Amino acid sequence: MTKGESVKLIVGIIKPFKLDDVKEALKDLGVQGVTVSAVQGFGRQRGHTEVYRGSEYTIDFVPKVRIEVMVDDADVTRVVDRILETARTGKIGDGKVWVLAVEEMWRIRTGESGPDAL
Amino acid sequence: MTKGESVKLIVGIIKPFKLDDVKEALKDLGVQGVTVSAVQGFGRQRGHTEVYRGSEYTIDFVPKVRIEVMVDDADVTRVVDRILETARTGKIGDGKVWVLAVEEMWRIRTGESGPDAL
Amino acid sequence: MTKGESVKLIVGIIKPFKLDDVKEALKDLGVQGVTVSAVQGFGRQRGHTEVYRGSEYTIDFVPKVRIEVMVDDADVTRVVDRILETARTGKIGDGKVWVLAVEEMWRIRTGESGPDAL
Amino acid sequence: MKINAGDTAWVLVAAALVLFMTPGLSLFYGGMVRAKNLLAMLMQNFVCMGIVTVLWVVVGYSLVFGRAGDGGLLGDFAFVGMKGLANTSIGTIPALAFVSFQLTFAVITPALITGAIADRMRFGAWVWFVVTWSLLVYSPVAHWVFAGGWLAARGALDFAGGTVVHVNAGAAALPLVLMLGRRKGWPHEPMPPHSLPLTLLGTGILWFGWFGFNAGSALAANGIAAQAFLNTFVAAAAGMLGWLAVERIKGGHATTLGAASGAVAGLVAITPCAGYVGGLAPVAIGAIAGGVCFLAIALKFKYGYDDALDVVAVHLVGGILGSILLGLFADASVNPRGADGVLYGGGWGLFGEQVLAVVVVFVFSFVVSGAIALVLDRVMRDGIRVSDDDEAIGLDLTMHSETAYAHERT
Amino acid sequence: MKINAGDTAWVLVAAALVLFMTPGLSLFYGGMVRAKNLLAMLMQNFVCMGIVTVLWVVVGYSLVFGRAGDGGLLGDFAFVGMKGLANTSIGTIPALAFVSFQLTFAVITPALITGAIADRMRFGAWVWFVVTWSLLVYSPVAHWVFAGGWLAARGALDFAGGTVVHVNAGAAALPLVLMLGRRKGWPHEPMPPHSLPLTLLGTGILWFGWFGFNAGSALAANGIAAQAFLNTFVAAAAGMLGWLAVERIKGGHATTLGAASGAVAGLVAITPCAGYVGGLAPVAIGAIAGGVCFLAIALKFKYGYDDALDVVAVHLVGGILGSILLGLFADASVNPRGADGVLYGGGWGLFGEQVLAVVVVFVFSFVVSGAIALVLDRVMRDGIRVSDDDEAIGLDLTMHSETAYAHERT
Amino acid sequence: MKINAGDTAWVLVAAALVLFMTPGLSLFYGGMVRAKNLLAMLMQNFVCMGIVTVLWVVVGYSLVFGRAGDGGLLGDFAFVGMKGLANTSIGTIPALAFVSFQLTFAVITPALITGAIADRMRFGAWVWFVVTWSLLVYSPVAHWVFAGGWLAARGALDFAGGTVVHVNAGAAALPLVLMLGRRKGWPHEPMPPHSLPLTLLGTGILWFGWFGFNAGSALAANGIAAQAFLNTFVAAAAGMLGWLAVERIKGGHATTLGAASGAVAGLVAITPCAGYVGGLAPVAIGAIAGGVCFLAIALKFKYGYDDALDVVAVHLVGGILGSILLGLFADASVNPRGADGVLYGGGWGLFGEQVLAVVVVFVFSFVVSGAIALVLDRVMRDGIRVSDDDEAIGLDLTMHSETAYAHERT
Ligand SMILES: Nc1ncnc2c1ncn2[C@@H]1O[C@H](COP(=O)(O)OP(=O)(O)O)[C@@H](O)[C@H]1O
Ligand SMILES: Nc1ncnc2c1ncn2[C@@H]1O[C@H](COP(=O)(O)OP(=O)(O)O)[C@@H](O)[C@H]1O
Ligand SMILES: Nc1ncnc2c1ncn2[C@@H]1O[C@H](COP(=O)(O)OP(=O)(O)O)[C@@H](O)[C@H]1O
Repeated sequence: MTKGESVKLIVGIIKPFKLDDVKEALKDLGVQGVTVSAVQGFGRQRGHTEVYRGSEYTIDFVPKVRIEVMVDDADVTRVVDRILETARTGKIGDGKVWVLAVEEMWRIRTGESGPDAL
Repeated sequence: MTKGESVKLIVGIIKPFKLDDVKEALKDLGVQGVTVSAVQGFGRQRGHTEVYRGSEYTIDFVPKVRIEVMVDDADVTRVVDRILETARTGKIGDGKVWVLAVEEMWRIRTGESGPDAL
Repeated sequence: MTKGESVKLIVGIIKPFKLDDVKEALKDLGVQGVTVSAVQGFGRQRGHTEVYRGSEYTIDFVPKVRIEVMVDDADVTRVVDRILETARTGKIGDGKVWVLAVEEMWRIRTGESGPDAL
Repeated sequence: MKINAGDTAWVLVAAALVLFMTPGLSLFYGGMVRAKNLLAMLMQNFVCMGIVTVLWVVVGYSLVFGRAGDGGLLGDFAFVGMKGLANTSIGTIPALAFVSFQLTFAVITPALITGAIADRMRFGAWVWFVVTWSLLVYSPVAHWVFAGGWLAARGALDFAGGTVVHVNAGAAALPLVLMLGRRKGWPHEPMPPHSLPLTLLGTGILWFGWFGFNAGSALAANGIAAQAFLNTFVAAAAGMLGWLAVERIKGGHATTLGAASGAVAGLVAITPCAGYVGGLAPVAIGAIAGGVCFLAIALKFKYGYDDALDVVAVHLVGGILGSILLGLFADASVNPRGADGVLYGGGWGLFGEQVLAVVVVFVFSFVVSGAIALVLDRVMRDGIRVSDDDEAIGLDLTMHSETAYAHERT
Repeated sequence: MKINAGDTAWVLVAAALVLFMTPGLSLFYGGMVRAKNLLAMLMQNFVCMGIVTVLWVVVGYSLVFGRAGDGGLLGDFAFVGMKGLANTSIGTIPALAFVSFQLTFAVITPALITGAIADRMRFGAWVWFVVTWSLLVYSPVAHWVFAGGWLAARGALDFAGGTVVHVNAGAAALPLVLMLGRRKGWPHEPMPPHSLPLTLLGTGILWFGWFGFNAGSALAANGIAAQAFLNTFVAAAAGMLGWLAVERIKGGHATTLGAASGAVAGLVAITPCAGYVGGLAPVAIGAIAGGVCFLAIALKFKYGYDDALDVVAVHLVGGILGSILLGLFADASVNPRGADGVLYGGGWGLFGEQVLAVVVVFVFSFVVSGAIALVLDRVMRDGIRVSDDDEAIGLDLTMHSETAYAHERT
Repeated sequence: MKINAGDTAWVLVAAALVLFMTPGLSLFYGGMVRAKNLLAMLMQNFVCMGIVTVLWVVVGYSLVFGRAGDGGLLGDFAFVGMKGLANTSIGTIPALAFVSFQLTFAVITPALITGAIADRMRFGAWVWFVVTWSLLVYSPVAHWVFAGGWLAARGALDFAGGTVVHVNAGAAALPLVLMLGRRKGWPHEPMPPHSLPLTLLGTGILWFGWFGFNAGSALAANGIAAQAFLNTFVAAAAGMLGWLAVERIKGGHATTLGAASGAVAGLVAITPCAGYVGGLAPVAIGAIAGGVCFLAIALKFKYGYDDALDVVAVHLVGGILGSILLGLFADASVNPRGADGVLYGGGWGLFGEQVLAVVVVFVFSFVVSGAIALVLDRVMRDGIRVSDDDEAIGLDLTMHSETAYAHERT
């Protein structure tokens, strides 16, 4: 990966079964790390219906995975494109990606900061 | 919802049993999506005590729900106000809401970016 | 804690068993609250291998804890330093800390905003 | 009569099997509640194993089986503290084997009620309810039917507790449900089962234990026991298929919870009949119970009472069905101590007695249980229902200071 | 013969124990699948308890045990609807106790197959498969071996179902697996067990129930039952140790799932032998089964069939092993109704019959089961396999509209 | 003596019930540990079912029951490999039924220890500990008490294992706990149970199985068995109530874990007494045990030993209590093979023997168990305790390469 001035945080909400593909794609790109969590999404994609002793009820939320990737400023486009590509199924509910500016960052182990901390 | 220039990320930490109300309120406002996760909060609100074979121990963390809502710049106030309103019980531990600037965002399914991606 | 103009969001990814130490350290510093969630990390630290009826498979992700702390601008350095200090084991996988600018924040219970909402 | 080791072995095993049903029941119910109320549900059941057992050896057994065969209303104090029972026999088994076997019924009957009152009754109130109910409701009803009391003397049949256990528990659940009121959020807010595997495990244990419940009620390891065993087996199966069929037709899906519930409905309905019917009767009884109990769930929505886990639809309705269907299907050629029902040329006599027994037990249990609940609600400082806050937080934490699941981070 | 209460008590208990094995099996398997397919697994097992039971009293029992001892191919309709069985006896026990005991075997045999087809068979297709298979495969095979049909008449021994249950189920699993095809992602994507505690609980229930399975097959509470009981106990233990030893040597770790699997492998292998071997033979049989079944798992990777939870490696291979090892270890001094195997001076006669029985049951079950699956796949609108989308979402939601776990937020 | 089918049926069932207790125990304990150590706990228990069983038929049974009734110190090698036992009887049951029943005690006794050493003992070290302990500690102690060895000959009573099982296991736990040292973080860091439903399920299984444990020890289906059955039932109940009462008074809450623990404490204490006391004695014994065992938990905090799941407080203290209370409550009119305790006019003779038996078993087990642990710690390359890193990661992953729960995302 390139070495720029500052660090950006890319956040993606994706379909859970795409996680492995996205992770492998990011590895291939040389991204050093990813942080992942299980979330529930609500959006255009409908939830599902369950039945409980004759009563139907709707579960509005759909399980999604949230990924956070810190990257060097210079790599943002490449990384975002790759996520957009690998996480896409073309069906409703594929999710979102967004980028936030990071003011400063550190690696806990060494105390390094800025892009060196990646 | 209105269509502005840029996108903001509203994050809220709320009481879990308020989630449904907040979700419905946001739906009513025309918000297109929400991402939710289960978190543990620590703050002014005290945790609770559990008993295990005669020993008491304190659980400091209180279950909370974290919501993320991406909205058009122009809608931030309306959405935040609505969250503040519906999530409020008036008792300690109601939580926080904050707004972050989003540099760019995309819809994975279509590749659209900016407010169109909402 | 001091009272400045604006609020920053400090995010940390740490080793789960360090959570208690970090929480206590932040309490000592006078930080009013923390929000915590369970996440999975992927990075330099290797995952582990499991065995299932004679087949080995690798679990890439390592359990981590994500903490979010909102602090007054003026306190960022002190808080970050303290997190870096208490979360460090010196071994690979200690995690990251980063700081984001918060545009505005509110306390739900009272509607207060800005550093007063902390 | 001389003690028969085979009969004794069977009744002891049956007692163990029925005792095991109460933990099974607690899991069956526990899987259906929300995780925050799981321990409270388990506890309400386990505490029956504690309270009723001690009461039983002190006085309960005597209240039921004192003056057995008197055609009367209640036992006496002849056997208080197990006086004079050691080393004696009842039929071909030791008296204490009989005491243990009957005790398991006394334990599980109030435990059945917990499904109705889930998620909102104070633990202390439940404890006192069990104590009182055991003495004031279970003891007389069991005397009437199991100990040769007045209903048995009239000719009502109840092989293993259709009236004493199921109608009785179901009828007691109703006033409690009405007095406690609805769970916050019911019926508009969905309260789905938090762990169906627990419920299925509970179903397996219940089915397993029910063999002891029904076939053990023969009090001997003989042909009647074998008949009761097979009937139990078949009715559970037919109940499952009956429920699934109706569920599938009405809602489009055959659910796992439906399979479990249907099996239990079949088991409930066969309980009074187990040693008195034969051939394919258990197929009919089980299938009818499975279908009807499923449909009976609609009642609570119609009438607006929050019978949380459908004790009324399954135990009350199933118990009534079984008790009354026995008036049709009873076959004296299967068991000479039984009688012939309508379909076997016995006329409507038995049927009438069955209806009478059901009505009497229903009314008595409903009224006295309601009265007990009313008194407790007055007498106890905080009443019988938990506070709104406690209900929102969950009973596990607020009643027992515990959390069911703590799959930790580290 | 007069009914013996002790024998009756034992067979009734044994029947209850074996019935309990099916829920146990569902948990054993259920723990190994992914959480999204758990309920579907439980349901495939529980529904066997529903379907096979009703079929059995209607016609299945008669198809197996009609014309018992005829040395022939199939029973008749003599006992349809349990005709003429009430209040009669078989040996020293009530006929209906025998009916119930045998029923439990008929229930669990198809249930064993569910481990192979996990995660991808449509529920409706499974229901029809069970109905058909029960009648067309289980009934004849059980007649040949358990009801004095032609294999038994030739001298093949099978104390409790090595061929009828395990080879039979394992052989049926194979064509189903081949026709269903692999689960999406198999074998490159790991599909680890979602809850090993469930699997261990299931193992405990299976071990417990297997005492009824094997020792109950003596149909009396006598020395043979005691021998079968102890052999079962020991073979399970030796199977566990055998599996763990080989696993440890080959892979460096002794796993919990290995302990569970090894115990089951030992139990499978001792099944045909239980009442015919003595001394330390169960140690040998169990240990061999534990080690060999572990190694047999490699076959599915080698030949590329997705036998999801290793029904072939454990039940087919274990069943074959046990049936054939009986040809070596059988000891007529333990049980005069048995025979002497090669190691006890009986020559190769028994061994040959055992091999023949295994081959015949394997071929018959494989062919007919495959044919049934083929026909169902044609006849049923959506075939026997779920759609790709349904598989990805999981069978719990798509087949049953349910979710196994809902540990909620509040 | 001629084999009695009823007695045989009962002892076989009892053996199955007791075997089932070990998986039950593993769940009881497993629910209380943290999720990362669950499988290791289950495995430590299951492996006892493997190891002890094979050892038992090879040599263990002979070491215990060889030279039975000799008033001596240890058996011999007469029954090695089950030599000469097939088709013989002991009392009214087949010898092999007795072998199986006694085996289940030999299995569960070391398994009880696992609760004390939870979360930090290497699996390999545990395996070797079980092998050695079974031969060097269990065999002699069981001979002394169960096989007419010197303690029995002096007149000490132990109906079902108060000394042999509970004092023995509790006394063995203590030196292990001392040598292993505390779990990292104990006692300041809370280590709450990860799944109380598992613990409650385990409690249900234990209670169920304990009927076999105690009432099976009558070795016949007779009045003594019935008395032991009822006593077991009642003491469990009273233990629950006793524990809950003291817990409630001292801490303000009646917990689910308290109900479970109290029931187990009552069961432990009634074990030596089960067939020797009557009337309301089990209420007293159970309630005392419940209260005292709860209070005994404080000892580990006072003296700083990390008995993780309170094996000392429940099994050692409960076992001592039961054995000694028998000196007060024994009633020869209940069982002529018993004796009269202090309260029944028998004077202090029995009481003295009970105290002696407790002291002897405690000292012997403590010393020899400690010596075994010491030797293992020296001899084994990595000692008996896991490394700090392995402890932090959890034993499931580091000992067995497995994870208990994998409720996946998809
Ligand atoms: N405005 C939003 N704010 C936060 N998260 C959103 C928003 N809109 C969608 N999401 C997240 O993205 C997921 C997919 O969105 P959805 O509208 O269903 O489909 P698509 O992105 O294909 O239009 C949602 O489940 C939710 O987690
Ligand atoms: N400074 C903070 N940083 C991050 N999260 C916070 C902060 N303060 C509070 N929170 C979150 O908000 C929740 C509620 O805060 P608390 O102080 O208990 O009550 P209130 O917001 O009503 O004053 C906490 O549980 C925590 O999740
Ligand atoms: N680029 C990144 N973006 C997001 N999270 C990261 C990134 N790199 C590391 N992480 C998080 O930090 C954790 C520790 O990182 P790792 O590379 O293993 O060790 P270290 O921080 O000591 O170099 C990871 O498990 C992951 O959760």
